[in-house]
Amino acid sequence: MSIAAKANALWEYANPRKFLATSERVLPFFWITSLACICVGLIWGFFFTPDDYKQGSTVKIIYLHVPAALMAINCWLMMLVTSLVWLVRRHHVSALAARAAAPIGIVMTMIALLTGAIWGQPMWGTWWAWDPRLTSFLILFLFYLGYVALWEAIEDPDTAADLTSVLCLVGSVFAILSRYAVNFWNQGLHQGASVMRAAAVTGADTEEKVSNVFFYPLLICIIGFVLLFIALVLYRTGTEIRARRIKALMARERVGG
Amino acid sequence: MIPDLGKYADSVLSSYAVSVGLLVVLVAYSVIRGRKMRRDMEKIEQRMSRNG
Amino acid sequence: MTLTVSDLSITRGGIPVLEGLSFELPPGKALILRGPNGIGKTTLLRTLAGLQPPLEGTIEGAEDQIAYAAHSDGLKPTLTVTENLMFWASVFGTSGIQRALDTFDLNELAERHAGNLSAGQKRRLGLARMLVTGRPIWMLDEPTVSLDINAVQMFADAVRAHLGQGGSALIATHIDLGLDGEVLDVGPNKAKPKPIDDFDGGFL
Amino acid sequence: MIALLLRDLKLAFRAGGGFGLGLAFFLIVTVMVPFAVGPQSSLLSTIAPGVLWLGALLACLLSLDRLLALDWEDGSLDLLATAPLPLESVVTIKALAHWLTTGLPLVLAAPFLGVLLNLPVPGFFWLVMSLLIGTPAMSVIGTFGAALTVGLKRGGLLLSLLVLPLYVPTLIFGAEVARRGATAMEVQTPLLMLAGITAATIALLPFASAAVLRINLR
Repeated sequence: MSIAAKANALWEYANPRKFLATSERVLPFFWITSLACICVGLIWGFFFTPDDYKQGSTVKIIYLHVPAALMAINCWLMMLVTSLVWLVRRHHVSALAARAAAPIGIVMTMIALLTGAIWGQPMWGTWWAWDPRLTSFLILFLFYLGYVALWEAIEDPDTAADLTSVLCLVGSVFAILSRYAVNFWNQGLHQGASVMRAAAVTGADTEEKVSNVFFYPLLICIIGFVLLFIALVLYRTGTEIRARRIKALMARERVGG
Repeated sequence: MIPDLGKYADSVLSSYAVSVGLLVVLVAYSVIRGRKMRRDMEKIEQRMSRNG
Repeated sequence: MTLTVSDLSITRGGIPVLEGLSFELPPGKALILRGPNGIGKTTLLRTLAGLQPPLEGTIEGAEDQIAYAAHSDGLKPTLTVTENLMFWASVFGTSGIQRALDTFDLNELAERHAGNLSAGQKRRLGLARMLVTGRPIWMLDEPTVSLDINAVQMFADAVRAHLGQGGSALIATHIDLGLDGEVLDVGPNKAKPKPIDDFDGGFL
Repeated sequence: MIALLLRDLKLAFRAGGGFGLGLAFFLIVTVMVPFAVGPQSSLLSTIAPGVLWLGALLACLLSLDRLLALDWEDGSLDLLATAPLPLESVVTIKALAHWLTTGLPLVLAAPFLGVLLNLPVPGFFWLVMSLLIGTPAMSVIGTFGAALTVGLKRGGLLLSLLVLPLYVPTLIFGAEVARRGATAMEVQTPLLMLAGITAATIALLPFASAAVLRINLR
């Protein structure tokens, strides 16, 4: 199959029925693998990794903090992409997937913020500091809240999909602006995002590296969170599709179809 | 079995508790709502196909 | 300019309400829309006015020709009659409101604030607003709500005068206004529900 | 376009237009601050730039839900949307009218309130300057929020929830300019950023506002 044909085949899943049937088939795989990865990663990290020489046992928090933070951002990115797809191609499933993802993003952001605060208490001596990265996540959290609130407030589902999609686009631009503004406003005391740099993995950069001992369980946790996110999005999108159909059927019953 | 977490035991354990708790709540809420929607949809589909 | 609608289907809230609607509205004629409540008369008018896209079908001769008014008049109570009309005249790029004031017998009220007018006077002002847009096709949604018999008569006369000058009107109403034109009952065009077990993008 | 602007200004100034409401709110918030934090003039002069910026922002927010709602309720927006005027211009004019009736008075009132909060002398110029550059962005962003929530019965609280995160960059850079100005530090960088954000929002956001308004008018 050519790439174009594959891309075309992908759009077929935009049909709600097809989406429901397919997601039903693949969901068990994602539930099980995500559960397995998160269990393995967390158990490995919690029981079988040494303490950090500087941070002591609090280093174990990164197995939750880092994957949650990554997913908090990636979830917004996914919502941005699906919103664009909805605005351009008018596939209902896409808009509903964005709606389904938002509460997951809220929970991920909350985990990242809470574990960060719990970690910051012994490390920085304070629960909360207006560090740029923490502040950015707090702002992201507000964006999520506004997005979900707008979905809930609007009666007509298509209007809601349109308006939230535009909000997601505009919000993304302002979220990036806020990130720069916050960086400018306070230089911060947060560690760099050391996991994502190749140098950190190879250990070439000794300053802020996450050493291999911590890296592999962390990687498994990240994979687990990604799989859990996919499973939740698929499942919740199915729920939204059904909710939407119930609404449509009820509307039709009212007009006396 | 629990490894020695030293003086940071509270921090580590509460982090894990909070995170796992939130994840469980999210999954449970999703599943409960999903089940309900599935039921409701079947109900209304049956009702409507009976009534035409 | 004749308004031609062919095979039009429209939706409300994502659900098809009317389908296969075709009609013509030539200059000098009125078309009265009839049909039970909730069938989609308002949706039809809004679609024709270009406020929402049709599901299927074509609308010709509507572009920049239509003045649309819902039950609300778009009048500002704190502005005078003249100010209200002048505003719409300049937004629509037409010159002068004198003709509108004359047609609707508003000269004596010209300096009154719109908030101090009676319901009938307000309705006349609302129609004068339609006139100053300079648009030939009026789309009126239940225009006689809250009018007494005299005011209804005045309204009908006003529409008749508009038709006499080569304009046309599409009116959703249940009252017989005695206008020169046809009645279009949209009842038969009610969208037929599709079978519910084969749902697609519309979730129906 | 001029006609729309003039009409909106007239409506704002006549009885019931709500002109001056934002200004009164700004005054009250500023007066309340010393009651909350204590009367020490050194503390007040430290927080004055930030408090004044926040007060102006909230006063601006307060008047947003009337920005489009009145025209929505009486059907003016329907007719405006079918008028030869593009909706992008309509929302830009609306934002301009909002700025002239809310933003500009706040800018002019800010120095007097600065006196109440013991704002250091070099701060006055930069406070006015930063507000002058920043408030137009707040009106334009607010118009976007108002367009998003225009069809909703109780959109006021939602409007705040949607608009406040969008105000963050403007607030950060604007208050930074005022703060640095008050302590006689270099203000060029945040000032440029503030001006850049304002220019970009004025140039681009009306398209989003118009798109959103079109969706809401369907």
